[in-house]
Amino acid sequence: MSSTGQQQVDLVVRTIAQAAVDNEKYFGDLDAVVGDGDFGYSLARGFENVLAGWDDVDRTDIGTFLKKIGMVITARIGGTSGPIWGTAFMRAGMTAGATDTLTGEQVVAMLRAAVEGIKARGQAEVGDKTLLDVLVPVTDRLEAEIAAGSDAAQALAAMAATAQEAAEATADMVARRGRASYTGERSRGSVDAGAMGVAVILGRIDEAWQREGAS
Amino acid sequence: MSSTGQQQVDLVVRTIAQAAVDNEKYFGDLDAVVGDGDFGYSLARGFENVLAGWDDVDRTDIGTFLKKIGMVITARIGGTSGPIWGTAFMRAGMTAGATDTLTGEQVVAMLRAAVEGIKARGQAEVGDKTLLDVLVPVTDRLEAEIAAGSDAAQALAAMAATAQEAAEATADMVARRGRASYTGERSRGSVDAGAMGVAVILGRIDEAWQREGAS
Amino acid sequence: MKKFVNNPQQFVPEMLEGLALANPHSLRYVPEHNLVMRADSPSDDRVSIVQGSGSGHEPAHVMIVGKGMLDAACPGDVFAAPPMNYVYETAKLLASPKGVLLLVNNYTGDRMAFDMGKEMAESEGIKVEILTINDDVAVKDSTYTVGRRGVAGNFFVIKAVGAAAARGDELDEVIRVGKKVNDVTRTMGVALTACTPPAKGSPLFELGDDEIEMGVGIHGEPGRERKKMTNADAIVDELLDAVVTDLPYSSGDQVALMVNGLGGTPISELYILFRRAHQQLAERGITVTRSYVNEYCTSLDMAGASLTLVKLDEEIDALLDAPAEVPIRVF
Amino acid sequence: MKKFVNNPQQFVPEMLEGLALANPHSLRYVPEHNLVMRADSPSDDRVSIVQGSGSGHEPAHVMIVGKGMLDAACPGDVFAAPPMNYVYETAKLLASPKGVLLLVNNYTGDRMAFDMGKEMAESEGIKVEILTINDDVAVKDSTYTVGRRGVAGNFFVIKAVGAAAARGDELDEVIRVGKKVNDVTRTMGVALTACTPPAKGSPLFELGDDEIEMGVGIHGEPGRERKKMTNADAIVDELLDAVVTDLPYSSGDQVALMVNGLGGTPISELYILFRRAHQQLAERGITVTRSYVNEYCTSLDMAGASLTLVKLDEEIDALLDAPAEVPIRVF
Ligand SMILES: Nc1ncnc2c1ncn2[C@@H]1O[C@H](COP(=O)(O)OP(=O)(O)O)[C@@H](O)[C@H]1O
Ligand SMILES: Nc1ncnc2c1ncn2[C@@H]1O[C@H](COP(=O)(O)OP(=O)(O)O)[C@@H](O)[C@H]1O
Ligand SMILES: [Mg+2]
Ligand SMILES: [Mg+2]
Ligand SMILES: [Mg+2]
Ligand SMILES: [Mg+2]
Repeated sequence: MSSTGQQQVDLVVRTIAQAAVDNEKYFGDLDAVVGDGDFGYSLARGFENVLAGWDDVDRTDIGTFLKKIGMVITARIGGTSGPIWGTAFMRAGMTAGATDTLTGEQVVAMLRAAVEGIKARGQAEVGDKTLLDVLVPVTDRLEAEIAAGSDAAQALAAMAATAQEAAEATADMVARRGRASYTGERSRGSVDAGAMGVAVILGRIDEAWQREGAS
Repeated sequence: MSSTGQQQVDLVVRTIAQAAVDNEKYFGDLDAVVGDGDFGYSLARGFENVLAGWDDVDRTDIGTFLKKIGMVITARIGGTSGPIWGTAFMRAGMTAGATDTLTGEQVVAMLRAAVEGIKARGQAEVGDKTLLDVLVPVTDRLEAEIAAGSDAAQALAAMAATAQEAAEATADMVARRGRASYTGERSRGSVDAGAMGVAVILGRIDEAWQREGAS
Repeated sequence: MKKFVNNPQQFVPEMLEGLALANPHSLRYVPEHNLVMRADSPSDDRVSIVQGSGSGHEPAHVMIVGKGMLDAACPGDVFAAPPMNYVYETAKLLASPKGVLLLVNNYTGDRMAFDMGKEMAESEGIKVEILTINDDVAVKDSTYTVGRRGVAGNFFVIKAVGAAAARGDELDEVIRVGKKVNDVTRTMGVALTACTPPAKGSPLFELGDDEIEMGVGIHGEPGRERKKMTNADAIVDELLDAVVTDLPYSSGDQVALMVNGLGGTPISELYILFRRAHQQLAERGITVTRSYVNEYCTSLDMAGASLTLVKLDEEIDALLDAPAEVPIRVF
Repeated sequence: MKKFVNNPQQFVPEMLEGLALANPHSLRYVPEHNLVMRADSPSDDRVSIVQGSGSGHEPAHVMIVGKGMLDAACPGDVFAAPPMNYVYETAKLLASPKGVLLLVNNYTGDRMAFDMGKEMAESEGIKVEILTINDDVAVKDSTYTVGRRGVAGNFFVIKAVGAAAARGDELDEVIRVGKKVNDVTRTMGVALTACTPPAKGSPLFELGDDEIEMGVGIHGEPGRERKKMTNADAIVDELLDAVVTDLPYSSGDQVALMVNGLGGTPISELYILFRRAHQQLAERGITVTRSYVNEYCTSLDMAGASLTLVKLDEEIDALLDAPAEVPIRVF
């Protein structure tokens, strides 16, 4: 698997931000089912801020860049998503460190760090019906793809497919964390907003990569 | 025209009361168009009281009886209708006086007195789009029927027909009194609730009379 | 209809019973006459202030009975003036040697009931006067109609006469003060939705999803016109223009500004309206020195609001500033 | 959507701007951090009391900033906890040598933001503590969930800690008082209709014409179950039973009873609920000695209500009785 530079990191983060803005209504509707409907609004307002300050983000190295993005998110996004997503970006950045390129293995380590950060911040585990239920299988899948010798584009396509499946599988779970957990058994039957959000965003990254990632 | 006794007065007043109770919803809907929707409720609650105390009303003579009914109405009916309808009954009773029978001419005089009472109480005139726009033509019609030698049943049937026409004609008028007057030109196009109420009640009196009035 | 109601015919009595239970020391509830009064009224030293009107406008007026405001409220059923008997009994119960002032919003039914009740009370030697309130500019005054309606602005008249009565003013003086406030008070309202009277069980009128009723009455009476829904600022501008130009209020004036919710509009939105009104008044050189943002005179569950302006001078300002103690409170 | 709104994204800032314009002397509005604070806070002699939460619950909490209650409110967007930075900046602005107490309703997002904000403030030497409020009995507490939600009962915690801070109590003592009140406070709510968040523009959930959501959260979260609409008394009985049996409150207890409107329900209906609750408590031998009937903690324009009980002793009663002065007022 070839290595990834700042240009690709830019592509991925900008795609995440744009997907969050574009899906404001959809993500909000997902959260309205057993939550309070603000997931889309929160993400959109926060990532609008990321896009607005895009050119000025410190790009000394990939680690610094991701940490700065994490700080904007934490500062600007309210609700549960601000601390959760902010922590994820900051942990990923800390793990990347002062580097200009990332190997596949490094990306796996960054995702694992993000997952650990979210678990600590949210006191959540896999199976609690949160975005972790997509992030963890997606990271596992990336690891498997690397082991199988896939390139980045192949790995991303596989991850996007895994994410979609995993997000849909949250419909069978009972929420044990976050606002949805108050509804107990009634949370069963609908997908988790955060989990589906991650899957949708991964789909967009996959598309963007196939289009521009190799350049 | 034959004379009318307490039994017939009872029939007429009880029919009025029962019609008011039965038409609560209809009268309310009429008042909701440009008014505040409480005309049916007010009349129904007031005349329920009349029916509840029915057997105990002082029947020393027809005048006393009608005045007592007027007092119950005034005491119990709120809104504009309480004072208006109470006044009408009291004036009619005062005009009837201490008598056991009423001639057609006396009934005309009683209705004229009721009309004058309403005009004074409401500072209203014919043409202001109120119940006066039914009461006055109905009284005129009764006078004409008497002059033409009709009996009570014939007169009542004629009055009911006149009332219906007159009530429908209020749709073309602009309200100048009561709550509907605030809407000015917008009050045109719908019938006045009070006017239609009187027409409906007269229709019920007509029916009741044909059924039981002669007995 | 989804409302917290048991028997719609018991809507008003049950509400008053709840009010009495919540204020056991300060209020007295007289069920026979549908009456709520201060437990310590009447007083020989004070003109008694009574407000009558239909119900459905809560907190007006049963929830503003208390020190410095009303001695009694004499409510009718929902949207129906009280029957004359209630007025008469209220006047008797509140009779004070200094007199009873009956405040009446300008509606035909209310005026009739209070005129008749006053006559009956007077025939028993009770000193009673009536003050009519008519602050609604929505519908142009004309000789053909019964004059302007009384709406949320009556709060200011009540507050002022309540303060005047509390300091022991004579009836004439209390009336002078009340008239003075009424004369400088103007209001206009707008409905976003219709209200649902409990006994009717369905909305009083139909408003399309994109329609509003500009100049609506507090009983759901139609107003100036039905218009397309627009944003908060544009609605404020139209209300304010109607109100400001009516008195008119002009540059250099100091005013009280009230944004009154009609029952179904959350207070967050009322502050959005207040913001614009305050800004627009400043542009006209009119200074808001007293602010009122809450529900004062509602129309059941109607979503909507009204704007009221009161032109202030030192005398009115002091009366509005006087202390009061009423059931509608937060802590 | 028919609401008084301009740009939905400016809903909260415009509301806060209106609030500041209406209270020019007592409040300070800091737009950069979405913050409303007492103009005379912080004070060296007083623990600063801060409440944070999403917006959409007005008058909670921005409209109860004032003497004897909050020194500041730190709101997020509608239904969204404030971002951590707002919390941090608020703690800095309110820093007092006696400390800052952050009151947080028990929701994941709020707790995270306040934990992080607290850590950052502490790293700059500011004395900060957090007190979590969790009065909602609707959903059974279990190790699988994050614990009970904080809802309208937080008014009582705020009032008590506000009074304790006002008389100069130390931070530890203020926290003790707040915990004590939280421990004896229980609430449950019911929705008759869904609320409409301005940014969403449509109802947050669907409720049939004959359905109610029993145990609803103040963000429209589902509760215990969806039921058929019934009359006011039956609804009160169910809410009250859930609340009373939770602590439990028992015969001989003296309590404060709050009937809190959720935003779209008129106060007339709230008194109908209060009446029944008061009567039913009396049947259980529980005496209501303090009554609260109004909107305290709403869910935008949702029609519905919640019932809260607080078990009183002399200490709590005195704290609830202390004076206060806040923007949400009638005169
Ligand atoms: N404790 C938690 N740990 C991790 N993720 C969580 C937790 N609670 C909620 N989430 C995720 O956050 C999403 C909701 O985000 P958001 O709407 O911003 O939160 P809020 O409930 O504060 O409105 C959920 O769908 C879930 O994926
Ligand atoms: N000033 C008046 N004089 C005579 N009749 C009137 C007057 N005002 C209204 N009415 C009659 O009363 C009817 C409305 O009665 P009601 O609903 O009880 O009054 P309110 O407007 O007080 O709710 C009107 O339809 C009209 O026929
Ligand atoms: Mg959410
Ligand atoms: Mg009417
Ligand atoms: Mg009426
Ligand atoms: Mg939220």
